[in-house]
Amino acid sequence: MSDLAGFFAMGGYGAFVWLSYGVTLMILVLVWAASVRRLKRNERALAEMEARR
Amino acid sequence: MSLFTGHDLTCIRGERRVFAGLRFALDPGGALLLQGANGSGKTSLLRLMAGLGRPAEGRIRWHDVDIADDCETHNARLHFVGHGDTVKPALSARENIAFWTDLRGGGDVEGALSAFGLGPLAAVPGRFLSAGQRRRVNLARLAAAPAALWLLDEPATALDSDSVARLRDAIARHRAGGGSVALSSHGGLDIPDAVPLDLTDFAEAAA
Amino acid sequence: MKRLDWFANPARFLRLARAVQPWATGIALTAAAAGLYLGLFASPPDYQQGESVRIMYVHVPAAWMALFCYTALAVASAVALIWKHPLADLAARATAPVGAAFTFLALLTGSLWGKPMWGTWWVWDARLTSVLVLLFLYLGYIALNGAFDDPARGAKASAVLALVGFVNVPIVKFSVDWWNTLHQPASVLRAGGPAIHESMFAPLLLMALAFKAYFVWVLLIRIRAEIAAGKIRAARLRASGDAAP
Amino acid sequence: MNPFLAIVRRDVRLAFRQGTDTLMTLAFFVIAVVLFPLGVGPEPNVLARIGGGVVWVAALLASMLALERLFQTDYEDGGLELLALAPMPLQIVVLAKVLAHWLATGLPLAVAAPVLGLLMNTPPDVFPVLVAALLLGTPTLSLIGAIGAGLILGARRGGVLLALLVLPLFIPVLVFGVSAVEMAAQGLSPKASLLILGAMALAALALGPWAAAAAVRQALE
Repeated sequence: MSDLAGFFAMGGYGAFVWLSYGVTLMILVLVWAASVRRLKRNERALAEMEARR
Repeated sequence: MSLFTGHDLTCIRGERRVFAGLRFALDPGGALLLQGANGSGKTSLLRLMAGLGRPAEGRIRWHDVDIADDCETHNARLHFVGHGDTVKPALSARENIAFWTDLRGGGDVEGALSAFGLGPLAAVPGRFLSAGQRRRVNLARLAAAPAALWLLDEPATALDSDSVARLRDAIARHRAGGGSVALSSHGGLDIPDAVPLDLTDFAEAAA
Repeated sequence: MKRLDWFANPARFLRLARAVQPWATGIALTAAAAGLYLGLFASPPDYQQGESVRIMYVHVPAAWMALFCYTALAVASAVALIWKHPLADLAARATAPVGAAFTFLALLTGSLWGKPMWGTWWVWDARLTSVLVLLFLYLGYIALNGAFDDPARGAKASAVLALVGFVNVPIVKFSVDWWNTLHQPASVLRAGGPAIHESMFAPLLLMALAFKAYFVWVLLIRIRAEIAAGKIRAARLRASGDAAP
Repeated sequence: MNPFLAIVRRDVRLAFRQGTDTLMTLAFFVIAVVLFPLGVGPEPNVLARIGGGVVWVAALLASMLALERLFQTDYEDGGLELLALAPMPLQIVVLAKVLAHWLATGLPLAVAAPVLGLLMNTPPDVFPVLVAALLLGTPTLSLIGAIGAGLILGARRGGVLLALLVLPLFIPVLVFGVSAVEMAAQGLSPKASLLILGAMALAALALGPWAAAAAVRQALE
């Protein structure tokens, strides 16, 4: 893999290829992050409720 | 063994257990008066008796046959009066009653109209009737077509004293003919020798 | 198994989730790494499309997942309606957004792949159109599921919709294919995509495995979040104690 | 009076006595079609080219308008409970209501379609196929629509939600409805498309009431 630039160019289709992989990664990470945030928020609220009872 | 029975019934309404372990028994000519605060499940129990949904636990039987096993026969033997008055504004009082009677294969519409004093209002469209009058039209269909079991959810609301008397007579006639009735009521409608069923007794079991 | 007391101790499920979670995460990450390496570095470009074919390693697995998740949604809905088990309701509610995300990804990467291949961002190709309809089925499910105050009502209504939708998916697919052949100008490059060269097969399967493991991973997180939300609702109801009759 | 006919008669009478259902559906149908020449331009052969599709899409949207109130008014005034408690299967009750809905909306759409065909400059010899396709397609729309109408009972913003739920399921009817008209326009035989439309109508007749009854029952629980 001598010329790194050639690799990124992807034979002229670089924009499309990297955009596809980039957006896929971004959306999958977003869905995962939203799910984890929701879990943490609910479990914290549950813990508070249990502590109060 | 009574005619219409319920065994350790549990009802869940909107993710909340309303009552648990509830039992009831009703014989021909009998009357069951549901009592309890708002939210104690009176409406829910009447709907379960009608078969509008299944109890979370327990069974309701008619002659030892679970009512869920054959809904259509159970529907054919009951009249249900809920909160809504089921009167269509565009149809006259007579047409409203005639429709519900046709659903049960015909009946005495004129007799029902007179039983609830609706003679003069027969041709009046629903949109001109008052709440009390619409309630009487809704109740009149009970008298039009015979049914063994009446399930009435606060039938006396919005009724004037004269109409309450007519309702009481209709219920008495129904029971005299061997029919049974289960109803919830906030006073104003005294039913002779009705068996009270206080739902709050079964609320603690639910907590 | 009643909805209420199940929330009291969903211990069995939580134990299972804790056991499976690390495996799902591990498989997802390693399979993705291997798939990306093979897909981006070690496999040859396509003789016709050149490097742009590499988009296939994300597009095709995403499209597979879109259909897989809808099938999982329909199965969970059927179990929820028939056996009335609350876990099935939660699984269905948790699956829908993930499935919708994969469907959206399939459409997006399909469009990004279509631009170099056909010169336009969107082609009314039979498969892309069917995936677009599938996205609307997902959105319909999610909207109906959340349109009720009582979550149990939303779950039941959307379960019926999922089953009705599932029965209609093949019919819609058939009608879109017919419509496509009806209006298909013969000259356009056959949209079947490149013949799969066996060296391309490995990255494709690895990415598909990575997506499935990712699905299990996120699904477990979302179900645990739903369980916590259920417990909060149950506790709040008990505390208030005077809900509507 | 047989109970099934009693429901059909009452609902048809309600639809015409309140006068809104049919008139509103037809008015929307006409307006929706009239918008296209205003948007696309009056160029006759362009309009002729897209005529079949425009009339079908407008008919599909129009038949969906009155769907929302198929069960809604009965649900609100407590009548739906009594219908569910009628001594007959709920599927038959749903079928009766769908038949009444079709008589009040689907049928008038099919009858009015040729007039709109003229607006879109479609050749008159296509009209019989257009009406036949609509007569075969609109029952399926009512049957599938009834499932959606049952599902949105008690939901917030039911109207918009109904469109999102049922429109994807209407696509097969649209595709084969339009293909029948276009085949006829090209002088080919529309038999294949009409047969498929008929098959879909029979399938919807078998599955629709059953699924809609399930939707209504879970709404009444």
